[in-house]
Amino acid sequence: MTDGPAKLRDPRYRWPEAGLTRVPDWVYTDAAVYQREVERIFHGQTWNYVALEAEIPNPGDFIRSNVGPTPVVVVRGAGNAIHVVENRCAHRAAEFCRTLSGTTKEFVCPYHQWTYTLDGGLKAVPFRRGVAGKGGMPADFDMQARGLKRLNVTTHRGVVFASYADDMEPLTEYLGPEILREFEATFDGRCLTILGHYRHTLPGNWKLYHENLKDPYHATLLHTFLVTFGLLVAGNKSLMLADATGRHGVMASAKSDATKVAADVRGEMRAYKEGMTLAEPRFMDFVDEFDSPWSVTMATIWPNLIVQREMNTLGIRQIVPTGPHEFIMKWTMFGFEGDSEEMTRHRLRQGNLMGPAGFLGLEDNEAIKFVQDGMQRVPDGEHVVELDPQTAYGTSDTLISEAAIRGMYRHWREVMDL
Amino acid sequence: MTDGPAKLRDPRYRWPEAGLTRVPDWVYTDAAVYQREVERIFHGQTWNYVALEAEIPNPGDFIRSNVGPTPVVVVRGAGNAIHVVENRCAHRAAEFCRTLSGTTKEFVCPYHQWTYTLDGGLKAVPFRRGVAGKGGMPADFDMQARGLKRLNVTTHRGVVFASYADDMEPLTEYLGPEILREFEATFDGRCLTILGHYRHTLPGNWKLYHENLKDPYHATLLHTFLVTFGLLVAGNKSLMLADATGRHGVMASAKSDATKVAADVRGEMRAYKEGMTLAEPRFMDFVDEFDSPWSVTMATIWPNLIVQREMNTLGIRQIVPTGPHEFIMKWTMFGFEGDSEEMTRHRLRQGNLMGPAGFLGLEDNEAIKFVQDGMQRVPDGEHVVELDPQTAYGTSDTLISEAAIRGMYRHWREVMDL
Amino acid sequence: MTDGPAKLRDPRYRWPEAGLTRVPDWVYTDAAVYQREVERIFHGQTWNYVALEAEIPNPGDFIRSNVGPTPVVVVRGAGNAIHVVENRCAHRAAEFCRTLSGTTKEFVCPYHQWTYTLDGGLKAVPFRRGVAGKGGMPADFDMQARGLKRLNVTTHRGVVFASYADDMEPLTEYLGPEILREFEATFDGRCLTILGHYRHTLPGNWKLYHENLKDPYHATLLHTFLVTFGLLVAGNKSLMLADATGRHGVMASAKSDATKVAADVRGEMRAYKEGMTLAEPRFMDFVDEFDSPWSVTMATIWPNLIVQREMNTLGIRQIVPTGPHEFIMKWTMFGFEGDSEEMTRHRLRQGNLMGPAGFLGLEDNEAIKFVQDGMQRVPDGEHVVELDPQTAYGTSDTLISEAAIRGMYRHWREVMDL
Amino acid sequence: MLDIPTPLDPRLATLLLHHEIDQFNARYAAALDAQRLGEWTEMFTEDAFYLVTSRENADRNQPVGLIYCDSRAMIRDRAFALEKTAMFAPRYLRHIIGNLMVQPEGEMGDIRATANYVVLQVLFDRPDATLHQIGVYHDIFRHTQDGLKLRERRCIYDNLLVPNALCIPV
Amino acid sequence: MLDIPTPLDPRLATLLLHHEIDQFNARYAAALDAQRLGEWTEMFTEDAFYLVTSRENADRNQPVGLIYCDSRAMIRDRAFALEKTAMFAPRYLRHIIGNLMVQPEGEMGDIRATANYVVLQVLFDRPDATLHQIGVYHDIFRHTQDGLKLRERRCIYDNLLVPNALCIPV
Amino acid sequence: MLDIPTPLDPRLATLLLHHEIDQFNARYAAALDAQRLGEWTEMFTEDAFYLVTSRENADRNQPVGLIYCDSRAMIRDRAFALEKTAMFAPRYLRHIIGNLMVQPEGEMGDIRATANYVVLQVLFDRPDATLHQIGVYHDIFRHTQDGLKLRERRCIYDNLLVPNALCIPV
Ligand code: FES
Ligand code: FES
Ligand code: FES
Ligand SMILES: [Fe+3]
Ligand SMILES: [Fe+3]
Ligand SMILES: [Fe+3]
Repeated sequence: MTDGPAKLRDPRYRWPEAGLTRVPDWVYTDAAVYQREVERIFHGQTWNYVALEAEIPNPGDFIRSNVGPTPVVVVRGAGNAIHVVENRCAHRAAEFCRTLSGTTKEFVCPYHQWTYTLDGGLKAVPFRRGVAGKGGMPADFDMQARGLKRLNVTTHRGVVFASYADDMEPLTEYLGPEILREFEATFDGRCLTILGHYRHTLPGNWKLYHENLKDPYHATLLHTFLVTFGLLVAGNKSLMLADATGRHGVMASAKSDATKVAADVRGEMRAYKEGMTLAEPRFMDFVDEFDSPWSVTMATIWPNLIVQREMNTLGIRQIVPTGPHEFIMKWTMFGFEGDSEEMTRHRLRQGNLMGPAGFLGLEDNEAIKFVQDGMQRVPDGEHVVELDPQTAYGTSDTLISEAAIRGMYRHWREVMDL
Repeated sequence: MTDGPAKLRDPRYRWPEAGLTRVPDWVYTDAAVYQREVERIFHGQTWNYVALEAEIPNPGDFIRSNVGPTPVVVVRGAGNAIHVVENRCAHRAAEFCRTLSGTTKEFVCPYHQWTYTLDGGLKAVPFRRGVAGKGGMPADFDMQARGLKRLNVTTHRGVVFASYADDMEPLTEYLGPEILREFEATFDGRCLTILGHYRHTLPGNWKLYHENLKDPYHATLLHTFLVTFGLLVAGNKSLMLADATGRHGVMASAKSDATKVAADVRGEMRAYKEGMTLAEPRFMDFVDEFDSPWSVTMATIWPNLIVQREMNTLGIRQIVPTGPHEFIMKWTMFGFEGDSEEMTRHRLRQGNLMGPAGFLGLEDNEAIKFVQDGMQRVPDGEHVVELDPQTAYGTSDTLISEAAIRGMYRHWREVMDL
Repeated sequence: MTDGPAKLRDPRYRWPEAGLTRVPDWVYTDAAVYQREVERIFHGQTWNYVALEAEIPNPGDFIRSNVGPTPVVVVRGAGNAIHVVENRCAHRAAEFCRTLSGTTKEFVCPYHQWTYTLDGGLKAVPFRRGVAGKGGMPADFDMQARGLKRLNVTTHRGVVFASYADDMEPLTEYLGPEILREFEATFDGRCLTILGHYRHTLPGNWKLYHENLKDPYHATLLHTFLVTFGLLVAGNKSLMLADATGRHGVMASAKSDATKVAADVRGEMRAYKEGMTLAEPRFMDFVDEFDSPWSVTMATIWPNLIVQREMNTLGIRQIVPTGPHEFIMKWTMFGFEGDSEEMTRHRLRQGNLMGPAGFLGLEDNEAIKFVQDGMQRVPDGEHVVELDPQTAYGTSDTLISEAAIRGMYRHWREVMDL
Repeated sequence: MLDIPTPLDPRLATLLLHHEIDQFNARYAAALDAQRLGEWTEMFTEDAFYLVTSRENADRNQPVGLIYCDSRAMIRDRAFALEKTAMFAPRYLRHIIGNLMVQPEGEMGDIRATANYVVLQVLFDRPDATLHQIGVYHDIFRHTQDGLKLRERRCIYDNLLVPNALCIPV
Repeated sequence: MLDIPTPLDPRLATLLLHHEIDQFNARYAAALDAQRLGEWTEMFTEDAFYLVTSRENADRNQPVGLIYCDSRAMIRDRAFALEKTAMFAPRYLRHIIGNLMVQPEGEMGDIRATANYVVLQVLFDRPDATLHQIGVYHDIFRHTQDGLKLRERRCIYDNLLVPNALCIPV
Repeated sequence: MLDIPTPLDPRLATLLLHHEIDQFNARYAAALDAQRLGEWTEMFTEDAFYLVTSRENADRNQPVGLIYCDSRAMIRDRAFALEKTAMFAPRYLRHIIGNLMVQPEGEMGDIRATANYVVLQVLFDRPDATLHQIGVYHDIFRHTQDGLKLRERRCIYDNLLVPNALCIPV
C-alpha cells in the first residue's frame, strides 16, 4: 500500500527523449515501479515458472515456490493434476506451509488447524459447529467460498507454469514458435532427473538478469574463461533470438576453436588469453545430445524463467524478486533418465561453469551487482543501449548488439504504461 | 514525520463492508497506521505498564522502560514517590540513561553533564553563568521550565503505570470491575519477589499478541501440550472475558482431566494425543494459591500489558512496539514473599511452559510470525474473525469464539478513527 | 527519487520561533532534508575534501573517495594533474573501480570493458565498429561526449578538493583568511607522509560531528582525560573561531597545567579528577613544531573535512554521509618528511587520544550516537543551543558557548532554504 | 578419574582430560545440530541441572531460565515435548564451541569447565544465517560408568533479546 | 600411521593425530584467507574429491555442487580459473574452524573427520563483516609420503542462500 | 622452555606448548569479556608491544594503530583511561579464538603464534548480537618467571570499518 500509482504520473517518470537506446535508472531502483511490476507483470498476463514435474512425481508431493515475490505451494493432487495455491491461510493469513518440499494428504494450518485439500479447497474448520451448542461458525458459513487462492496452471514437457490471469493464451502461443523450438530442443521428451538446487541472492534489479542474457556483447568480453576455451567468440556462429513481443529471448552459440579466431577480432578481446590450458580439459567436452545447431543456449522466458543449456550442464533458473534492489535466484539442475553414471558425472563436472560459484556464473553475479551499486550510489542517470543500430530492436545475428534489450523494454513500457 | 495523517484519508483505508468480522491487512502492516497508534494509543488516553514496584524498592532505584516505543526511566524518588521521565536530555536530546537499571542520586547526561533530579527537574547546568564573566546561559534562563518530560504515574498492588494524558481516569476505572477483579486475584496483596526477565523480539504486529490471548480457539488447537495435559480443553470450564470497552480481556480456564474429554470433542482436536505421559509430571501440578475459580488466567490490559497466571508460573509481559512488523516483549517473572524454596523451584520449573522457549510460548511466537509473514508476502488481504456469531463482540463463555477480538477492534477503530 | 522538494514546503518544516537558539529534530532525521543536503551542499557550491596528494604521488596512482555519499575516483594523470571522476561507467552504470587504491594506465570497466583515460575520457569501446560489418556503435557515436562525469579539482598545500560547481571561488577565498591561516599552520609546507587510515561508521547525523567540534563546551565536560591532563580546561587560553559565513570553524586551545585551574572552575568540572597520573606520561608531551599559539586545533571545513592537530598527532577526517542517521568517517593520519623515527613513534603513541578507539575519540562517537538515539526514539523535539547569548553567532573566545553552532545553522538555513 | 595403565606425566593427564571434554562438547553440538534430542538427553546425569538464561539474569543472581530443568526427567520431558508436541518452523542450527577451560578434577569427581558457544541459525524464509545466540557454558562434568556426563550445564547467553523463539536447546 | 620411536600410549597417539588434523585445518584456512590458491591445491591427493554443496542437497542425496571436483586436476583448474580468468570484487575472508572430531584410522589408511566452519567476508563497499557461509567439513584424510593430505572434503553449508557469489573455495 | 622431568617425546612437548598457549588465549579472552582490564595488562611483558590495526593498514605496511602501545606502561594507561575516565555505553562482549598455530620456540625464547579471533558485541539498545570485529592475532610469547607472557600482540582486523567505537581492547 504505497502511493505508487499516483506517484508514477509524476514527470520524473518520463522516458528519455532518445527512446529505447536509453534506459533511465528509475526503471531499476524505484519502489513504485517495482510494485507495479508485481501487479502488471508477475501477477499479470504472464506464465510464471513454478516447478518441474519431476520434483513432485507422486500424488501428495508438494514444493514451495513463488510467483514473483508471492509464495505459493505447487502440489500434485490425487488425480495427478498439479495445483498451485497461495501460501496464506484463508482464516488469519498464516503462511501455513513452512517446509521446502514434502508429501502430504492435506494442508493443515498450524495456528487453528483449518484444513485444505490438495487443490486448495477448505476441507475442515475445527469446531465449526461449536461445542455444546455454543460458538463455532455461522450456520451459513460457506466452505466452498473459503479455500486458498488458486492460480491457473499449465505444463509443457515436464515444466510447470502458473498464472494469476484467467484468460491466458496457451503456453505454446505465449512462447511463440521460435522460442518454443528452442524450449523443446532442451526439453526433448526425455524424462528429467533432478541433480539438485542452487539458491542465491543477487543485489541487483531482477531485469538486469534478463538483460545480461539478452546481451551477447558482454559474453565475449567479460568471460575470459568462456572466450579462451572457445565457448563463445565474437565472429563465430551465434544468434541472439527474440520473440515477436520482445519479452522472451534465446542466446545461442556454437562452440568453436578459439585459436582460430581472426587476429583482428582477438585484438578487441581483452578477455582472450593466449595459450591457457586446463589440467582436466574433458570437463569442457560437449557431448552432442540435442537436435540443435547450438552447443549453448540460454533461454530467457518472461518473466521469471531462464533455461540453461550450457553444453551438457542443464538447469532451470527461477527469478524471485524481493524488491527493486535484490532478487533471489533458485536453480534446479537436471539430467535425463537413462544418463549413464559417467554422463551424470560429466554434467556435474561441467556444472563448475555456472551457478554462484561457476567460472562464468560468479562473474555475471558480480557484474550485475556492480551495475546496481553504480545506480544506487550515483543516482538519476541513464543507461546507454545503442549497439547495433541496424536492428531497432529484437532478434540480431551479431553478438555486438543490444537490440534484444531494446526489444524487452519496448514490451515492458507497453505493459507498464511508462 | 511521515505524511501519515493525510494518507489515512485515502479510500484504501476503508474498512471492509462486512464490518468487525473482517480485519484488513493494513491494520497490521501500514507505517502510517502504526504512527497513529503511537500517537493515539500509547501516547493517548491509556495507562501503560512500565515496571513493578519490587524492581525499584528503594529511593534512587531506577529501571529503563518504554511507553509504546518511547524509552522512559522509571525511578523511585527521595520521597518514595515513583517518577517516569522520557530518556532524552533537554539540552541536545541525548539518550542519557544507558544502563538497564541501577541506583543513583541524580541523572547526569554524559554529553555536557546537565544534571536532573530524580523527578526530572533540571538541577544543574555546568558553567551556567560562564567563566570569567563570559559565556554561559542567558540571565533569564529558567531552570524550572527545562526539565525532562514527565509522565503521569499511578500504581496498583505494586504494578506501575504511566500515561501521557493528563486527564486519565483512575486505573481501577480504566480496568473496569471485572478486569480489576482478575487483576487483584493475581496481585492479591502479597509482596512480589522478582525471579528474573525474559526479553525477545517477535516479528509480528503488536496487536496480534493481544489477539492471540483473546483467541481461546487457538489454545485448544495449536497447543498439543496444553490440551494433552488438560490445561485447556474445549468443553471444560473456561471464560473469555472482555471489559465494557472491549480493549481489555481475560482468558480464563480451569484445569481438568483431558482423558475425560468427550470423544466427539476430542475428535475435533488434532492436537490431542492419547496416552502421552511426562517423566516429571509434578511440574504440571497446580498449587491452588489464589482466591479464584480459575487455574489459568491471561489478562490482556490495553495497550501494552499481559498478566500471566499460568497455574503457579506468574509473569508480566510488556509489549514494546518497534514498528508495524515487529515488537519487543519484556517478561518479568515473579513469585511472592514467603514462597518456600520448593514453591519457588516449582514456579521456575513450571516456567518451562511459557516464554520464548516455553512449550506453549514458542508456539505462539512462531504462529504470530507466520501470520505476519503471510500478510507481508501475500499482501492486501483480510482476516476472517466470525467465530461465535451469537456474540457480536466482547465476553463469551465458549472457547470457540472470536468475539473478544471483534470487541478489541470496535474499540480500536473508535480511537483510531478508521 | 523521493518526493522531497514538495514535502519540504510542508508547515511541519517550519523553523522554531525562537530562531537559531533552537534546532528542530527534523534537521537531523528527515530523509527529504538529507536528500536536499546532498543536492545543495555536497553537490552544490562547496569544495569537498577527497584525498591527500601524498596518497597518489605518481602518475597513474588512484584512490577511491567520495563527494558526499557519491563515490569518486581520485587519480593523478600522466601530466601530473589530479582528476576526480564519478565511479560509474558511462555505458551501463557499473561501479567500475572496486579496489581502494592502486596504480593504472587506464580504467577498464569489468562488464564490457569500455576503457577510460585517467582524466575520465572514453578511450575505447570494444567492437565499436562491430564484427564482419555487423553490429557495433552508430557511425556518429561521439567518444568525446561519453566520458565519465568529471568534477572540478583544486589543491592547496597537498590537500585535494573537488566540486560539482563550475563557478567555485578559489579555495583560499572559500576558507577565508582566518581559517586559511590555521589550515596553513598545520599544512606548513613540509611534505606529508601517510601513517595510515582509520575508518568507522557513526550512527548519527553528519552535522552532529561538525557541531561536536564547534562545541567547546562539551570538551571541558565530557572528556575527563582531556581535562585531567590539561589539554583543554575552561578558563585557559582557547578560541572558538568561525569564518564570516559560519560554515567553517576552528576550535583552538593551548595546553596548560590542570592542577593550576582555579578551584571555582574545577568545581564545575565533574570530569576533572584529582591526582590522576599516567604510567607513560611522555605520550602526552607536546613537541612544539608549529608556528601557532595553539597546541591543539580542530578545523571543521565545510562540508566534509576535519583537520586534526591534536598536539603532535595529525590527521584528516573525511565525512561520508550514508543517510540522515549514519555517516562513515575516514581518517588519514600523517606526519612529515624528515620526522625522526622517534618523532613518528611519538605521533603514533599520541594517536591513542583520537580515532574510534581513542581516549577522547570513542567518547565523542558514543555521545553523538546517544543524541541520534534520543531523537529517533523520542521524536519531534528540538535542541537548545543558547549558550553565550552575548555572541549571536560565530566566533567566541569563551569555551562556554554555542555561538559557532548557531553560526553554522545560519549558513545551513540559507543554503537549504529552510 | 581416567584409569591409566602406566603412571602418566600429569601435564599429559591434564591434556587428555581437556581433550575428552572438548570431544564431549563436539558430540553434544553435533547431536543438537542434527536435532537428535534423545541422544542429547543421554549426555546428562540423572540428577543433572540444565539451565538456559541471560547474562542479565545471571549477573543479578535471578534464578529464572528460558529452560529450567533440575533433573534428567525434565530434560527428557523437554526433548519429548519438542519432538512430539511443539509446533515450530523447520530450521538449520550450527553450534560452534571454543575457548574451553577445564579445572582440575575436584572433590566427588566434579570437573568444572567453561566454554564459549555460538549458535547460528538459518530459517527457510529468511536469506541470511544469523547469530542466534552467543554465550558461555558453565559446566560440571562427572565420570560415570556410562562415561563422561554433564552433572550441570548452565548456558548463560550474552544476547539481551532472544530472536522470536528458542526452539532447540543450546 | 605415524611412525613412533617408542611405543606410545594409544590415547596420546589419538591426541597427536587429532592435533595433526587440527593444524592441517588451520593451515588450510590460512591458505584460503590469504587467497594462496596454489598452496591450497597442494593439500589434496591426486585422486581427491572436493565438493561444496548445500545441506538441502546433501539431505536429499542430490549430487550437485556449487563446486564439484573429482580430481586434483580439477581443483588445480579451479585455482587457475579464479586466479587467471575470473572477475570479482576484492574482498577479505576469514575462516574459523572448530568442533573437530576425528575417527580412528580405518582400512587403507583412511582417516575420517568432521569439523564445523564459519567463513566471514568483508566487501570493500559494505560496512559490515558478514557470515558468508557456515557449515561442516566431511573429510577423509590420508598420510602420504608428502605428508597428510585430503582424499575427500565435502563442504556442506547450512545457508539456504549463497550471498551473491562464492568467489573463493571454502 | 618448559622444564620437563623425564625426557619427553618432542611431539608431546609441541602438544603441551600448543595447549599452554591455547589456554593463555582462553584466559585472555575471559579477562576482556569480563572487562577485567587490570588482569589483562598483567598478561604482557614490561617491554610488550600491543597494536590493533586494520588489515588495510597492515597490508600497506602503514604503522598507525587504533590502539598503539609500545610498553606495558602504555597498556596500563589504556586500562586506566578506560576504567577511570572513558565514557561509553555498557555492552557485552564475547571473544571466540580459534585456528591457533604455534611455531617452535626460537632464539631468545621467542614463541611466534597466530590465531583467528571473532569479537561479538551486544549493546543494550540494539536487538542483535553483532560481529564487532574479526581478525588475526600475530603474537610473540615468552616464558618468564611469572609464567607465559605476551611480548607482542598485533591484532589485525579484517573489517574495513569499525562500528562506531572500539571501547574495550581486542
Ligand atoms: S490462521 Fe490458519 S487456521 Fe487460523
Ligand atoms: S545533550 Fe545532555 S547535556 Fe548536552
Ligand atoms: S557497464 Fe561498463 S562497459 Fe558496460
Ligand atoms: Fe554472462
Ligand atoms: Fe497460545
Ligand atoms: Fe570531543
